[in-house]
Amino acid sequence: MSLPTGPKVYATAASALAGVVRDNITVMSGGFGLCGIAENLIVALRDSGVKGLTVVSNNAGVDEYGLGMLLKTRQIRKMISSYVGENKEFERQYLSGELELEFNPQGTLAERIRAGGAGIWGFYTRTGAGTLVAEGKEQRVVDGETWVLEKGLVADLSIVKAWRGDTEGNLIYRKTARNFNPMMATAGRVTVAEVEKLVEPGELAPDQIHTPGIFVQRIIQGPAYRRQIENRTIRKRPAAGVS
Amino acid sequence: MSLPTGPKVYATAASALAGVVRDNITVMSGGFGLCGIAENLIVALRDSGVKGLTVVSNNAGVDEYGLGMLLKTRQIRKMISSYVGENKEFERQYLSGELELEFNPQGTLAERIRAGGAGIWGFYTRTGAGTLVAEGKEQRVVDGETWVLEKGLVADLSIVKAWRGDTEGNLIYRKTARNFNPMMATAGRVTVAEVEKLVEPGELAPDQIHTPGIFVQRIIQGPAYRRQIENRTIRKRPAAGVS
Amino acid sequence: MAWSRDEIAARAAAELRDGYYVNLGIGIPTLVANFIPAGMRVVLQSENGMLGMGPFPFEGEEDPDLINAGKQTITELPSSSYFSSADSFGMIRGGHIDLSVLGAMEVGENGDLANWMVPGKVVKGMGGAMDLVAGVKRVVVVMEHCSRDGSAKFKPRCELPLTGTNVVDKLITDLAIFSRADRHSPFQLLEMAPGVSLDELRTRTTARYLPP
Amino acid sequence: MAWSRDEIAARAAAELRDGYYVNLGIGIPTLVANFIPAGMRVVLQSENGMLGMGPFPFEGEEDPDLINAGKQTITELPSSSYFSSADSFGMIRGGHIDLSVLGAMEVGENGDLANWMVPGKVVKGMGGAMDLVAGVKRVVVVMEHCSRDGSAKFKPRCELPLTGTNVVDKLITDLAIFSRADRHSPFQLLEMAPGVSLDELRTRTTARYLPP
Repeated sequence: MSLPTGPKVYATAASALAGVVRDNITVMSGGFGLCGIAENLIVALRDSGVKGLTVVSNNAGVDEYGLGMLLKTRQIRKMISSYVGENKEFERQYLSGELELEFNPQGTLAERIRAGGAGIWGFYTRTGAGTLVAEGKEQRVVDGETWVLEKGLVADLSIVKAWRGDTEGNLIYRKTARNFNPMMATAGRVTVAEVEKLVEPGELAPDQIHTPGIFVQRIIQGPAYRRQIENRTIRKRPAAGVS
Repeated sequence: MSLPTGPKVYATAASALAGVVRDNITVMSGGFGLCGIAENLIVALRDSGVKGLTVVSNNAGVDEYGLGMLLKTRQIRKMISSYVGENKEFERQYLSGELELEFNPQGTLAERIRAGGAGIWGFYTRTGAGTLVAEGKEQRVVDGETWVLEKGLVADLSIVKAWRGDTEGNLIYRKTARNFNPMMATAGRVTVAEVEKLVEPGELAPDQIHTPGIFVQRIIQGPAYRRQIENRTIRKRPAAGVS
Repeated sequence: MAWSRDEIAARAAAELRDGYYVNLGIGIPTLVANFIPAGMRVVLQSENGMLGMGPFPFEGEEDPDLINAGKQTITELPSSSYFSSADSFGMIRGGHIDLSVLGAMEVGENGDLANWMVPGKVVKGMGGAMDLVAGVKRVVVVMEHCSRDGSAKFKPRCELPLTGTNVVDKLITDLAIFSRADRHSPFQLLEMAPGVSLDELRTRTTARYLPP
Repeated sequence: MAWSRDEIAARAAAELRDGYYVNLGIGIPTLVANFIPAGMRVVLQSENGMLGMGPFPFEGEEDPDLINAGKQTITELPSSSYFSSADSFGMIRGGHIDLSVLGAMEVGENGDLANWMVPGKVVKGMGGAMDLVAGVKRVVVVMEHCSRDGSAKFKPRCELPLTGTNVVDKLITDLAIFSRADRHSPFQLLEMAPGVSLDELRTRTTARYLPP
């Protein structure tokens, strides 16, 4: 069965990154924890051998998976994140000074990315006022309330993962795998999307598209998805019985 | 056939506005032109007899329909809009000084409403730099680019119109009738939604909801919809023939 | 012989490139859609909240929920998508639209544009024009070369209130086409309508521009 | 006898009201969901991008695309909706969430909260905590009353880097509950765990508070 084709469609993750990936660029990487990460594109990014990356991602993956793979190979110079608690190699590199780290409150990070994609140079938020996060940033007091100026973020490359995509680049995410992907798709000078299933235009309902194709320059259908669970939590089934 | 019920569900547009509508409040009214306007709630607003309204709406309706009805009865003191070209009564009141008017570029208006709903005090946009719109506003020059500070907008009441809604207040819009409705739903201290069809929770797919129910305090199923077309434009059918 | 509205639109359509996302204003700009070369993939954006505008509907197939920024009934395509006006202007302001074709009242030789307000006349509002010129990568203006009283509209500086400063990349009138290499460069005359002489153009234009 | 984690959670659950939209932090706050009174309509928000969190899944029904802010597998309800993290924090920052229950390392008598960083130790990041305390209408903190070395955690001023200033409305520890009328008022002791005396509480608390 052959895949749908089109000018935006690439055959492999490696070919979709070719010509875009260069040392020392800034990459936005979608996902929250391991949920909704562009797993095939991250592997291709590692295999490209690129170095000195600044990566904008809410988290840093785990040791053997997701962005953790790029940390292990020391391809990342700096992370802009909100929480990186799940990664031992991260900790080691950070403590040894090999890795630079900029923490942003999660909502501020999400909004900075949205602002970058939407042509907003900066915005004022209450978040972080009076904390370390506000140090060195412009602040203003309005009616007794302190607002911190945060600036829009853009990237040379955004890699995002969706559930379905069409050859025009229209994307639909599934459940909480949406997370940071929609904003990052808007904030990459080049955005590469990987989808579980690539379809022809017309197969996605126009009212249900989360990311319009204008934001996606290249798209692949991922060859396989591990969709690893970080924190499997279950409850007991009620005891079987006559209902 | 009885309608679904719930704590947010009201029987009529009048009852859904009761206790919220007061003289001199600010009302956001969804829609673009006559497309996606809360037609039943606008009628109920008129019939409430409320006066001195500040109305935030991209347009001002036409003479006999939409917000034009509230202009005719002189219930509006001030409009915050981007384009009001379709309304003669508007023109008359504005020229006579009865009506105050604040023009915002359409994108700035949309973003100010989003900011208001999202806890953003203000943001910097290029739009309007060097024009009348920027006069009296803070501006900053960064790398030769001028950015204008625009402030978030909130309202005492937002009235929005959706295609489907459930009793929890989750909304789905249809086609370009979405327009200003989603942001306005977030920026009203009280948001009242009217929908063409009200359904039980579970009938709307969670991935397809445009406005989560948290933003909607009251909801009605509109008794009828005119869905008037402002600018009917058609093309000729190709001549019938043997194909 | 001056170019007709359709001829102006056809010349604006020469700006289109395969894969472009384009926003067309009301009036002559709307006509540009009729001149998209066959086989070229161009996606039309409507700033109220749609990508992938289709043609006007057949009679009886109008949908009140489906209009363009001129409030005209339109149709959708298989590739269409809808979004809020906030997302739509994020797209515009964020520089994601390749080309905007707009009408004008005046264009300054410095690239300033005035197209929304005449002091003393009823002001209808700027709509999305200020956002479009501030955000879209390339802005092409189409207009009649002179106003009805014969006065120049392409002039040293706009006298009407501005829509944007230094935003026009190309100007197509019924008499001529002017373009500039970038927003630091002056306009250059590119082409004239048949029968229009350099002298005639000079007398109808107060803006300075480079010769062809 | 100090309250157990479950007892603390149950006391935090007394803050819930019918129709509330609530965000629960990781740890004891998560347990609050187990104490929602029967018949009360409470909608749980997960800041990664979901409203209407259901319970943990049965074994074999875990969905990798459906996790909460603690990265735990969860389930959806008929009324659930999903949205981006930008929209989710718009909801939080915009004051649309009624109640947030969070853990803490320190609480100041002025309502300051510290719960994300210990200088000299590995910093994992603040996640969404700063946004939650800045935006949610009412913030309830649950924590052990003292640190492991016995030192007070409810103190005149936080010594650790802050998560937010003047943001705590109520403090529930294993020993006592403190509340204040508004963010201009001091905390007042409301209730003590069985067997805890006023004197004992004073010795384990350096913050000033009003008597019951």
